[in-house]
Amino acid sequence: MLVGVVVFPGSNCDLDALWAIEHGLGEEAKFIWHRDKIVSDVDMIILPGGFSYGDYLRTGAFARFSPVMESVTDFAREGGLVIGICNGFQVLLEAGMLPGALIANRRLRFICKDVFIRAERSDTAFSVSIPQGTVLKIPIAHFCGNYFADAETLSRIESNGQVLFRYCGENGEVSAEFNPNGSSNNIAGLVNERGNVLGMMPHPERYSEAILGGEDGRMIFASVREFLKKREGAFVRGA
Amino acid sequence: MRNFKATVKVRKKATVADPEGKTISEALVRLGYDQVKKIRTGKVFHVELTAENLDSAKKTVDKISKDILTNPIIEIYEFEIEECEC
Amino acid sequence: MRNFKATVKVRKKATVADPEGKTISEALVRLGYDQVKKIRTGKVFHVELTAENLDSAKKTVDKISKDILTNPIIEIYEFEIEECEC
Amino acid sequence: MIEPTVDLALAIGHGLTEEEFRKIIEILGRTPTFSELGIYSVMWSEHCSYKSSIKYLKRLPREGEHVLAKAGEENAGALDIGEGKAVIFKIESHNHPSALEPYQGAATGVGGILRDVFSMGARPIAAMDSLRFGELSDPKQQHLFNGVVEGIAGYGNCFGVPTVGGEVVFDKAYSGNCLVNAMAVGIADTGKIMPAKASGVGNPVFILGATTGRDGIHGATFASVELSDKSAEDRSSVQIGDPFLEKLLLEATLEIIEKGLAVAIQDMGAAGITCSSSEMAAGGGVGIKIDLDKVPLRESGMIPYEILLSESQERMLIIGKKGLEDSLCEVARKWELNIERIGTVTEGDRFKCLWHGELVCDIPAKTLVLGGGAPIYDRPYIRPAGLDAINTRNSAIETDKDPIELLEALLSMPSIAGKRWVFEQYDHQVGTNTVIKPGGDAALVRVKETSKFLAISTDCNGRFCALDPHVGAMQAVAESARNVVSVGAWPIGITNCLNFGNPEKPESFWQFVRAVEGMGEACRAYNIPVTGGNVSFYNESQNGAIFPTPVIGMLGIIDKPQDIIRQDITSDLQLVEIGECDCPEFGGSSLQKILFGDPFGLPPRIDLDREIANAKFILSARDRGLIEACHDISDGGLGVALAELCIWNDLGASIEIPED
Repeated sequence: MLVGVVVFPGSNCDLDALWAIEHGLGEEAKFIWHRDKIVSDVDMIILPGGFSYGDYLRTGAFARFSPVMESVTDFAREGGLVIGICNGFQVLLEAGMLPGALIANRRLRFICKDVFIRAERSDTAFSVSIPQGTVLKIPIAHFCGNYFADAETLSRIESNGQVLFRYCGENGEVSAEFNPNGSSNNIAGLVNERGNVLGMMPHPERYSEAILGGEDGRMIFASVREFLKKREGAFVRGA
Repeated sequence: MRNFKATVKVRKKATVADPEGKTISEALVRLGYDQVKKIRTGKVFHVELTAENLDSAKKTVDKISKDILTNPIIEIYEFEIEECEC
Repeated sequence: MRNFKATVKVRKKATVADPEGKTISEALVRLGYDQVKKIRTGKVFHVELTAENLDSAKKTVDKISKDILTNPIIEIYEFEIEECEC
Repeated sequence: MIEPTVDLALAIGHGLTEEEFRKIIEILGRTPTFSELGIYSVMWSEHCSYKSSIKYLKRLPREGEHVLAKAGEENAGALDIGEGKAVIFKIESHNHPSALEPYQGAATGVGGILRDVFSMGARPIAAMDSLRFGELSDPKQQHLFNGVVEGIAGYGNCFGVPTVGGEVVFDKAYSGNCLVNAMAVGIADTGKIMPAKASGVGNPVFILGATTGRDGIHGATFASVELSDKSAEDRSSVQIGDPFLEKLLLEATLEIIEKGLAVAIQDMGAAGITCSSSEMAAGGGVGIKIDLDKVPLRESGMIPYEILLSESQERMLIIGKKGLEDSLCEVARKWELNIERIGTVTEGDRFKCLWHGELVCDIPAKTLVLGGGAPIYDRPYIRPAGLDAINTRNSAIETDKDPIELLEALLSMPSIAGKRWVFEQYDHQVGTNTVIKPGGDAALVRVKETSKFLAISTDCNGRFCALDPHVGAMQAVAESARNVVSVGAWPIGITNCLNFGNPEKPESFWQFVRAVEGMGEACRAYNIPVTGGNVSFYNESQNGAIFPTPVIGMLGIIDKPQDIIRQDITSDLQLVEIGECDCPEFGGSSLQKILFGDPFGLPPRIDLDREIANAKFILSARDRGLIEACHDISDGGLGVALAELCIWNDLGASIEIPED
C-alpha cells in the first residue's frame, strides 16, 4: 500500500504522518509537494496537520488553492481515499469537500491533550477494523477545532450517518463534559456522503507507536489497509 | 491605472457562535463595564490596489472578499472603497 | 437608559510589522490578483451598550477601547457610535 | 532620520563610555561615521561582547570527549551522541522585550533560539521555557504570564517544534523584571554541522528570509539598559515574530545545507546584519563587503545606520559557494522566500559597507567581536554588606501549624502547583518524539534513526542563589542532574542563561562571579562541559534587582528504550528515599516563604560526591530492574514530592517515618 502525504508550506505534521505509516503501520509512504500533481500509484492521500500558510486569514484558507488540490479533488471524485488530519480537515472544509467549518475553541485557548473519541460506524474504509462504539484514545492539538454547521447541514450529516468520531468519556459516554472545544454534537471526525473522504481533528499519527503513549491511531490507518485488501484482493484505487 | 483604498469588514453570521466576542464581553462586565450588553468580533482588511476606475476596483475588491477573505458558510462581508494618492 | 451601537476598529501601528497582512497580499498576487499592492489586517468589535446619552456612551467606548480592546504598545484604534433601538 | 554629527555626547547616548569612544577613534585613525558608531555601540554592548562576563566564563569547563563545538565558537553548543548524530542546543534570554510586550517578546525569543539551532543544520526536536514573574496575585503579572505563555505557544506551535517542558516561578523579586529564557534542542548529522565562520574569498553573501524594517533598533543596547520609565520611548522597537516564515526558513536552510550549497550560515539575532557579518568575517579571518542598496527593505527612507542595526526577525546570513548561486536561490524560491545577494567575502580583515556606491563603514572586523578588539572589563565586586546578617539569622522552623495544612499551602503555591494550564497550550507532541510528556521531572524525547533518547531539564532556585550564589549555582546543576537521572538518563552537558543585575554595581557583580564559580565546580564534579549559553545583565527596575538566577539547561542521554524510568506507578510498591536528611535546612525554602516571606539563613548544603553517588546508585538499581519510578525531592521537600507522585498516578500512599 502506498500513501501520499501532501506537504503545504507550513505543514508541520507531514514528517509525523510519513513516519507513522512507515514505522507504525509498516507500509510505504511518500511526500507530494503542494505544487505537484498526484501520481496514479497512490492508494490513499493524507492532508497532514500543521499551520499551512501560518493559518493566516483562516486555517486552511490558502492551502485549498494550491495546485495539488485540483488532483486531490479528482482523486476523491474517482473514489480515492483521503484523510484530512487537523489542518488537513480544515483544508477539506475550505475546499468544500466536507460540509461545515471550524472556528476558535470555545475557551479561546490552544489545547494539546489526549481525548477519547467513539467510533460511530465500522462500515467505512477508515473503520472496518474498529467495532462500532469502540473508544479510542488519540491526542488533539489545535486552536480552531470547534466544528460548526448550520442546523440544516447538521441534521443532514447526522441522518446520513456521516459522523465517524465523537468526543466522549473513557467509557464512551458523549456529553458536553467531554467536549474539549465546543464542537456541535461532539463531532471529532466526519466523512463525505460517499464515505471515501474523512476529516478529523485528533491526530492518529501521534498514537501509532506504543512508546509515544498509545496505538489507537494506527487502527484507523490499519482499517484503510484492510478495506483495500478485502475489496480487490490487491491494492487498486477506487472505493 | 489609479490607486484605491478599500476597507473590507468580515464578521460571523448571527447564527454562528463568536467565542472571542463572548469572552471579551464577559471580561468587560467583570471589570465593571456592565453597560456593555453584547460584543461581536470580526476582521478588517485595509487593501491598497490599483485599477482602471472606481467601478473595476469595486469589482476586484468584491471578488477577493467573496472568494478568499470570507468563508461563506460562517461569515458575511461589507466594504467601502475610495480613490487615494497612497 | 438608551441603547447605542459602536464599531471599534483596531489595527497595528504603521511602524509595526503585519506578517498576516503580508502573507495574504502575497498569496492574492500569486492567485492572479496582481492589482493588490498592500494589505494590513486589523480587528473590529461591534459593541452594543446602554448609556445615559451619546456623550457618556462615547466616553465608555473610548475607555474600553483604550484599556482593553487595544494593546497600546503595538496597536491604534478608532470608533464610530450611534443610537439604535437594538 | 537624518544622520547626526558624531561626537562624544552622541557616543555616550549610545551607551559607550568615553574611554571606549577614544579606543574606536584609535582603531580607525579617525572619527567614526554615524553608522560605524552605531555598529561599535551594538557590538560592544554587554549583550554582544560579554565584556563584563567573559573573564569568568573562560574558566568554565568547556572540554569533553563529545564536544563538537566549544562554547562561543558556533551559534550553539554541539555534542556527539553517537550513531552519527549530534545534539545542538542552547538557551537564551528575551527578558526586556517580554517585559514590554509579553506576547511578541516571548515569541521572538523562541524564534531567535530556534534559528541558532537550525542555522547549524539541526532540525529542532524540542523546546523548553524557563519563566519567572512577580506574584500571581498581581494583575500586571497575570497579564505578563498570560501573554508570555500565549507567545511561546503561538510561535512554537505554528513553527512545529514541541514545547516539552520548563519551569514557571512566581516571586516578588521578579515583579519589575520578568525572566523569559527559551531553550531549543536539535539533531544534526555529525558530518554535516554548518559552521558560522565565513571562508572562501569571492564567495557570495546572501540575506535569506524576511525584509528589513526599523524594528528592534537598539535591541542589543536596549537589552543592556535597565528597565526604567526612561526606556518607555524605546518601545517603538518592538519586534514582531512570523512563525510561518520561520518554518519556511527552517526547511530552506536545511535543504541548502543538505545540498552543500553554503560554507557558513548565521542567524540574525541582536544587531542584525552587523553582528552576523562581522562575527562571520572575524571568525573566518577574512573580510566581508556588503552593498546595503541590495538589502530588501520593508520601509522607505531607511538609512545605512538603520539597515545595519535593524533586528527584524526571521532573517539568515548565508555565505554561498561561488558558482552555485543559482541552485541556492532556487531552494529559496521553492520555499517562497526572499533571497538577495548583498555582498562578497574579500581578502584581508575589513568589514565594509557601501550605500549608493559610497563607503559608509570600513572597520577591521576583529575589533568588533569578543576575543578580538571588543573591550574586556575586570569589574570590581564585593560581598553585599547586608548578607552576613541575613545568612546568620537562624532559619530553623518551629511552628505549631498543622503539617497537613502547611503541605496543602505548599502544594497550592503557584510555583509548585501543577502547570497543566501552561503546557496544555503548548503543542508538546508534534514531531512524534515525545516519550515523557511535560509535568514530570524532565522531558524525554527520542532521537529518530537511533536507539537513543534525550532527557532535558531546566532548573534554578533563585532564593538559594540570593542567600549564597556559589551554593545556589551548584544546587541548580545538581537539581538538573537529579531530574535527568529520575527518568533514567546520565548528564552529558549543559547550556546556561545567567540572569543577573547591573554588573557595574560591585555587590551585584559579586553574585555573578560566585555563581559562575559554583556552576563550574559542579560541572567539573559531574565531568560535563558547559557548551555555551547567554548572559543577561541589568535585570533591575525601580523595585530593585532580581534574585541572581543562573538557569541551567541540562541534557542527559539514554542509550536504549529499556533504560527509561517512567513515573507511572501501580499500587503496593515500596517507597524508598535515597540520600539522608541529617539536619533540617529551611534557608530559602518555600516553607520559609509561606511563614516568613523573604529568604534568610543559608541554602541547603550540597555534597557533590554524595549527589553523584546517589545518581549512580539509582541507575545501577534501574539496570537490575528494581526501579518502577523515581522523583527528585526539591521545592517543597519530601511531602510535596510524595504528593506529586500520588497526584500523577491517582494513587494514595501511607508513610511511616522510622524513629531512629
